[in-house]
Amino acid sequence: WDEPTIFELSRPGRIGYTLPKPIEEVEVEIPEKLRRTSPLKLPELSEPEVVKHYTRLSEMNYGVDSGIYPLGSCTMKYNPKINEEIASHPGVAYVHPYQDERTVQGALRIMWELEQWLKEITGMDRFTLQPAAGANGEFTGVSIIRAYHLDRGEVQRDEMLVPDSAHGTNPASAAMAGFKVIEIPSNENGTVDLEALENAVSERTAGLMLTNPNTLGIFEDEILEIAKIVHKAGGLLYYDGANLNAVLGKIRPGDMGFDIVHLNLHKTFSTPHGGGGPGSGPVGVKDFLKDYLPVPLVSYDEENDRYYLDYNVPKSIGKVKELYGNFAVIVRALTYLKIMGKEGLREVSEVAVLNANYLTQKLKGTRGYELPGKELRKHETVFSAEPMKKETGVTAMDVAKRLLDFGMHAPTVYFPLIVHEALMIEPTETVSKEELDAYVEALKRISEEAYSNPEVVKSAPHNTAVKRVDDVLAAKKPVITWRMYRELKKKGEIDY
Amino acid sequence: WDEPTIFELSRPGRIGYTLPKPIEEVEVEIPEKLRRTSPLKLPELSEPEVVKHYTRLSEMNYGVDSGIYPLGSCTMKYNPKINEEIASHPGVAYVHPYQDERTVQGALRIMWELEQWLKEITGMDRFTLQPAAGANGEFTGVSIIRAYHLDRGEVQRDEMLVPDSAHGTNPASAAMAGFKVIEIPSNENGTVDLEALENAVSERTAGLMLTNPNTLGIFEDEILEIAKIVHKAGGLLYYDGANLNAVLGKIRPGDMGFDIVHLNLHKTFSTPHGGGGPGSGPVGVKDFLKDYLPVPLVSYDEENDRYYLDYNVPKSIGKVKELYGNFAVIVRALTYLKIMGKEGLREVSEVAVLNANYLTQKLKGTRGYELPGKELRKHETVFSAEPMKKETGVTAMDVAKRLLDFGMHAPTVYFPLIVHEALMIEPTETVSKEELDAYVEALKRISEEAYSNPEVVKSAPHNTAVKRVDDVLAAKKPVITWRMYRELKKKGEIDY
Amino acid sequence: MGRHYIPNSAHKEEMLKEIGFSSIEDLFSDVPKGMVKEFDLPEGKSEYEVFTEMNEILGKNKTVLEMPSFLGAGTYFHYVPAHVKYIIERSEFLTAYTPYQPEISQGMLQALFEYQSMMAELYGLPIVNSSMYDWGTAIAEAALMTVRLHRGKKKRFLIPKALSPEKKAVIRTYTRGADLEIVEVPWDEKGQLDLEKLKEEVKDSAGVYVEMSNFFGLVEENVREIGEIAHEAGAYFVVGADPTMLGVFEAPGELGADIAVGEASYLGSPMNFGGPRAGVFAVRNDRSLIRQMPGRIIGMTKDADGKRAFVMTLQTREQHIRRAKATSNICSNEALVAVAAAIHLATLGPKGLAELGEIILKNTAYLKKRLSEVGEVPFEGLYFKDVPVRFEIPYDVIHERLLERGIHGGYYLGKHFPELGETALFAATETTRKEWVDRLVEALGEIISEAEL
Amino acid sequence: MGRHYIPNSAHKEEMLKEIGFSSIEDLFSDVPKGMVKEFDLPEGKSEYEVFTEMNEILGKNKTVLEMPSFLGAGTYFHYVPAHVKYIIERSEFLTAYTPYQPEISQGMLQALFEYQSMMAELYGLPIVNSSMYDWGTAIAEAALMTVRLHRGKKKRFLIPKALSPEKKAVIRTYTRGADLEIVEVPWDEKGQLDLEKLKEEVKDSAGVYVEMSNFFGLVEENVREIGEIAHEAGAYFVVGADPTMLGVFEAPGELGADIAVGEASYLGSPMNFGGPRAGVFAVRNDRSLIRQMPGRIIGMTKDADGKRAFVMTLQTREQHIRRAKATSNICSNEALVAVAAAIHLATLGPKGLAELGEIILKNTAYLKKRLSEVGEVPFEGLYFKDVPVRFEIPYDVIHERLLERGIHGGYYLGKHFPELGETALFAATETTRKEWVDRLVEALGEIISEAEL
Repeated sequence: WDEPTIFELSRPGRIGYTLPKPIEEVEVEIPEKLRRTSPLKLPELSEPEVVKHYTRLSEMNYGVDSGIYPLGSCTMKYNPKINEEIASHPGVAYVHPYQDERTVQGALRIMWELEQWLKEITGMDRFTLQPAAGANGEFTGVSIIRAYHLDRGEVQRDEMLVPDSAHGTNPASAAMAGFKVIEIPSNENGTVDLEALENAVSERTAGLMLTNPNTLGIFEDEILEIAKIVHKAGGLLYYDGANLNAVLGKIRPGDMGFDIVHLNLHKTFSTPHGGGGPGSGPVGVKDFLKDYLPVPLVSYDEENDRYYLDYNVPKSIGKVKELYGNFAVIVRALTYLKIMGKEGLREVSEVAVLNANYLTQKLKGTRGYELPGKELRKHETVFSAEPMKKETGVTAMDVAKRLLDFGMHAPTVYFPLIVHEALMIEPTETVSKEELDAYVEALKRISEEAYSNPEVVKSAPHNTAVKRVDDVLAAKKPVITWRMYRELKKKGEIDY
Repeated sequence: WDEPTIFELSRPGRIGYTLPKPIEEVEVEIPEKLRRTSPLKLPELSEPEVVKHYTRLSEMNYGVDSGIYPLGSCTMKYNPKINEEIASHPGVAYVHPYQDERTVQGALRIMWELEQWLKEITGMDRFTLQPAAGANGEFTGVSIIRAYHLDRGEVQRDEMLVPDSAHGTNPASAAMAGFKVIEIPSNENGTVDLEALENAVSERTAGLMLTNPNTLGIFEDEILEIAKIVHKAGGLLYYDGANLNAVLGKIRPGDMGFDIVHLNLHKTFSTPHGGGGPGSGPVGVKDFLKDYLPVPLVSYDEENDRYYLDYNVPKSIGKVKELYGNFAVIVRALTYLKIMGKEGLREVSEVAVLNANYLTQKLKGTRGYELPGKELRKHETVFSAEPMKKETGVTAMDVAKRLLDFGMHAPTVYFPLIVHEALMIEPTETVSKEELDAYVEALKRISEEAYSNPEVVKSAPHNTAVKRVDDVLAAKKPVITWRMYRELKKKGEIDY
Repeated sequence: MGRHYIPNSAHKEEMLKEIGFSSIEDLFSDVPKGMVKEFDLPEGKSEYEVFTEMNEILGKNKTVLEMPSFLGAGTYFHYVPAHVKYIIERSEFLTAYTPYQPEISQGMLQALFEYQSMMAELYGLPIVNSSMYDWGTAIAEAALMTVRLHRGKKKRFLIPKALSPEKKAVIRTYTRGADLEIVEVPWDEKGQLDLEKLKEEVKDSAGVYVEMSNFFGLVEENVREIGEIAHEAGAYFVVGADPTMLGVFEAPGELGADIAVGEASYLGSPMNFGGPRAGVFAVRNDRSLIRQMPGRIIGMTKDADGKRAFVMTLQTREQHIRRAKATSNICSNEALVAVAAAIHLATLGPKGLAELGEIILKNTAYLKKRLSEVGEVPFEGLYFKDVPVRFEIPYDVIHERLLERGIHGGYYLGKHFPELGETALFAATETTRKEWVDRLVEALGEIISEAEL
Repeated sequence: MGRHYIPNSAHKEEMLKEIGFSSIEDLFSDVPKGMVKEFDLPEGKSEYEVFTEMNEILGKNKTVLEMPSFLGAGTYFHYVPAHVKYIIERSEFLTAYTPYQPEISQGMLQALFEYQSMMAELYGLPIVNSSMYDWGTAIAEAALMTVRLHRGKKKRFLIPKALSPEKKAVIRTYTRGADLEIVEVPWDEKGQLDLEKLKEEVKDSAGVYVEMSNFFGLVEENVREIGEIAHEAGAYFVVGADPTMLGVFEAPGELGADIAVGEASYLGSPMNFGGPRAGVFAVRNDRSLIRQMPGRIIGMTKDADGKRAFVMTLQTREQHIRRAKATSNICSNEALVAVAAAIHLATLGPKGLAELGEIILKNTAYLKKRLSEVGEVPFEGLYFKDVPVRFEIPYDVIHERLLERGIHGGYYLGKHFPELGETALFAATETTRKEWVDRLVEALGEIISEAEL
């Protein structure tokens, strides 16, 4: 259905709020030049109307509880409800970050405990939980690399190596930290081309950012060689933890040779994605880098059984975000870890990998889809719809849109960039065999449609709240706010 | 969409639970004759599947947050979310009813405070919060009437008077308490026929159960005469509080002459209806009846500032439910009352009545609908679709079903029984003018359809998850459980 | 205050004008003069103020999370998985009412149908309604039903003496209008229902009620035999069972029950200081029983397209149709509590329910073993959840001393069962922790030796 | 443990077989030998055990509901209406990700569009993104943006000295890679930004940043003048504003801001020990600014049927397309926090937001008045939320003594602003209660006289 904007639902005079009275009814004079005179066209509604509006909006949105959500590289696993229950404890919500440490021992302990888990899971020696998201973590990591080299006087190390299959955030983060980004090509297996890497490293190399398994879902089996090459050249090895779900509880980045790791609590550790955030991107480092971490760290004084905020980080890069991190997300992740335990975590990666390979094998050979690179996948798989496009004109985007008609979320499309017409599918461990079978069925049916009746795919979706959305128009004629909409509409510049 | 039953989603071996280990791994021997041997075909699912299933089911259900829900006599008002937040406090959920009074002072105070509010709102002198629902409250009330008369030796008072417009629970409750039910007809205004009442009362009269305003939404303007007649005959006057929303904060049943009142916290006091319950049906009485109330009452020892469970109720009827009532519902109602306060409650009834009259006047005169009884309504209104049925064959049920197609909940239909083809509409105070206008618009459009294209109405609904449901078949061939379904299906006795 | 819930507060004048009224008071012109009055009630407050006020009041309750508690006696601290709460808080379930319009209520109807189906599996009887208020009212309604089944010619209903005083009180109040004679059958020296007494009393009874574990926590060994005695005497056999035991114990239907009742809120709902709860009510698939059954029943049927659909059914038994002749006056029931129970059962599955039963049995056994060190358990036998313990010193002294130590002891039995002396019921469930029990026993040891000095 | 979240745990053999593998280890055959290892981690626990364990740990936090607290300094105890929390817990919002597929994400897209629209109203600038991590990173991104707008030719960015140390630290870390020079402009004797110094420093600056109320809670009187100075020098003007003041204070856009930033989580989100939060980021409707803007932006457009629809737009600025040349690396943002802010704003409306601002001003004034009785407020002027108070005795002593009395005092300024001496920031919001302030002042009086003895 159509839900009007909240501005259209507004009626002058309606009230949705209650507020306590001020302590004292004094006149407080606002200097005339600062007093608000410009219009403030906020909507006016009663609480029942606000609730109905957002309830209806929510029903026009697809979440993990709605069905399979195999968005590649996003690890859209089920978010246990116990996480939410614990995160709604007053000891989370009603605690001020500047409270005396003696009054927040619970909060500090939670952060400290989470760090212990993450250290063992990654093979790192110290963690900051400050970064708000994966990219914020990457920036933290590369900033540490920069600080490390500068500290050692190696000012010339201004190149960051990034494979061409990397997440877009990797080069963007490196650039933000002041690095020149050098792209390393992949070989025909879909993994890092060792020769190209050998050629790329030099005394200017600051480090290599790598995801393992990579964005094709393929394990970099030459990882130890890669590490050797980079380390030998004096660079550091950075692990993008977006794909950790593939090796969780089985293999540690630290054992692969990585020096720095960022994790995504909202991916691997089951905290909800919130429609785009909040996430949390803790960064772990090997011992020799721990003096560069952001402040404060959380430390434990065993003698006095006391947790404290530790600002004693001599070469700290400073802060990448205000305060200590997305605490409410941290609480959820720790809850999850305690329930899962050692065996549970290993079960996660094993079944995540099983599910991805099951899907790969079941779909493989279907007309129009091609499987680039090595066949054995980890937690995700990437197909190319290039043959389909060539033969029928149906693109990866069309396939994605048609999937929506079957009540399923689309895969990530057009990523990784090295695969044409990429369909990047990450089922995660929390979907069932029947859901996988149904997904494969749908993709096969779409293939049949593409070759028999391509129009039905090209014009998809048909069964959704809105038909295919015109994003070209959106960029050509930006309408970013309700006020802009009304103005443009009045001027006749838009016809919707 | 169609959601399979949870039994169909079951797959052997799946697990959705975690349980703590037993304290000690001892063998506990269950006597062979008591050990379970019969099959226990419960579904086997993982937690994500359970959550998806019930999330999808919920999306196939219409609630107060989905849109207008003007079910007559049910007071489907908005349920403030603060009620839910308070009710989820650990001090509600994790408290055992037999705890030492000193450890449940908060719970007892809440019950006591609610009683004080209800006393002032109704003009009664003492309340029990024990009844679990309106009908349970009615049974409590009529049991008190019975006990009162017996106590006074008036064993012959075995007749309970009930107007023909009464809720079905009134006669049913009276019968359960051992009364003979005498029906009092309504006059052409839709109110109690005084002459008939005069003729009905006698030394056998135990009391009169009355709703005011009545189920037509019409205020019994002769209520003081009614009270006089009943009291003079030695009967008691019982107030069915289902319609209290019409007079809340303005008029007190006690001032109308009632001796006993039951309230519906889930109607008037904004606690959610839960798809059919839990509700809460407190019963209040005038001073002379308080010794008959169920045990325990909640009393306050001012001297020691202590709330306690009071079992000292000399002539108590006993218990109508285990323990003390639906405490979690009570908490919600008190939260609501504290926010609303005196003026807020009055605003409720004033706007509820305004909304009902607005709708009445806007709809009045529409072809096919007739307004029986007096025009001035209180919180609800009843139209008859009798002309429409006669002229087009479209029934009240058809109108109700067609409303569903417009995304609106239907009114109560075929009640009160004294109105043919009744459409009983109670908008409540929490809907907006635009929602009322849209509802009237929809009813007018249906009228047009009935006279131009009746089939579209008769075959409604068209846009719902399922088409019109065959309730005749359901009663003829009852299928009450999944096991029955499978058995009947196997035998070929059902074809769906 | 309050206007934030009332959109048209802002439009009263406009709306009145539109329908030809000049003031709100005009809408109340039919009310007798002087009846409208100013109420003596507090002013409204902001949500924040009420939030803090209610939090402070509720903070005065001491919860079983803060204080080890051994209370049971019909209310138990079970753990409710978070997703159960999460789902029943979804407004589509929470804020709906009775599914009078099945076409837009398939979610609630199907959820209740699934509840009925799962309870039918547990209790071994195929016809289950969609809930009564609680176990106690379910027994009371069953008693009334057995009398109706005998067309009122038998007005005697047997219950165990070792039954919850709460339930007894409810049964008595509910059956007074129908003039039932409620007879209590005593326990024998083993704490089991006295079969000889039962045989003496059963004549002319409309029904016999027994629970699979009695109020003292003792598993009733002769349920099947009791049913046979009832049936031989022409009485209906009503069996009560805690659903958490039915993963390991035989279904009431298999033990001969015509009607089975129980407490659904033990699954999926917290204690809530005693409410809401939900009564299970199940009967044999027999037209005569179904016709006399109280409560709402959901049935499967098909829609106009022949597609499977759900709907309330067999409504001709109910008050809104049959009025004074209805099988019960029940209207609002405990649907949401029933759905919570269903979600919990779907989560447990057969294996989980059996495991839960076993854990409770084992924890109860541990509690019994440890408590036997400091008091006397009056009856031998298998216990489920509750265990009675008799002390040599007054229990109120023990209770006080335990409370001082931050432990909440058991439920004192002496008031309702004076023949048991200074006995209290202590309870265990899957939530009971070893350290709690050990602390309790240690404290009891100290208290008893102090008293003996 | 864990299997309850993993349906196919029960079907591993079957699935492996179906795809021609013989064991799970086969799926990891490409992993170098010896790399798979046994982890040194605890065993999994049941949900109930973790529930009690986490409750116990969190119970060690003392909340501002239990203890009057006067902490502010960038984090404030505002009340979040219950319905805001309720809605953002709906799984359709909570568990979705970035709306890459607009056709099944219209709910989140529209909610974010509405967020942008409301923030545009508040800040008086028409282009708003759908959130940054927090206010601090929003300033840092704004600084980087002003440099990009100058094509890197100006690498100087001015910030007030009276700015939150948290924000300063974030700005410095964020801008180090781009080699920005961050210059702090001091306050004058009135506590206001020193305009003379500003004029001295502004030359060659890419941008100037100021907040409408500074770190000490002082309302900045010369925002418009500061903007003029910046613009005259060819610098972009970046204005920070607490959204809760914008119902009564002029919109940054009207005061000359090219870019405005703020903290969205002050509306609709609790403090959460500091996170999550959400940064507001708004700019003028100018193609050059829009092109350089960081973050996700939601736009309105139409669908294939010509119907209004929402979609992520202007993505060519973003990392997943432009990679190393993107305007920012941000990917996951704080969408849900933004939606919470939108719901809260929709609830407040223009009248509520103004009322909120007034209440805070009045409560701050009361706090200031009372604190002036026991200490010295170093600057005259209008305060919003925070008030600095200087004491004659060391603040750590005061802090200790207050804590002993169950009161949490203010934020000590001496560490980062030693020139202010023994000064602490005390804060008020709409949640501040009179009795708290009175208790605080009474306690301070006692502590000071004790110390003087």
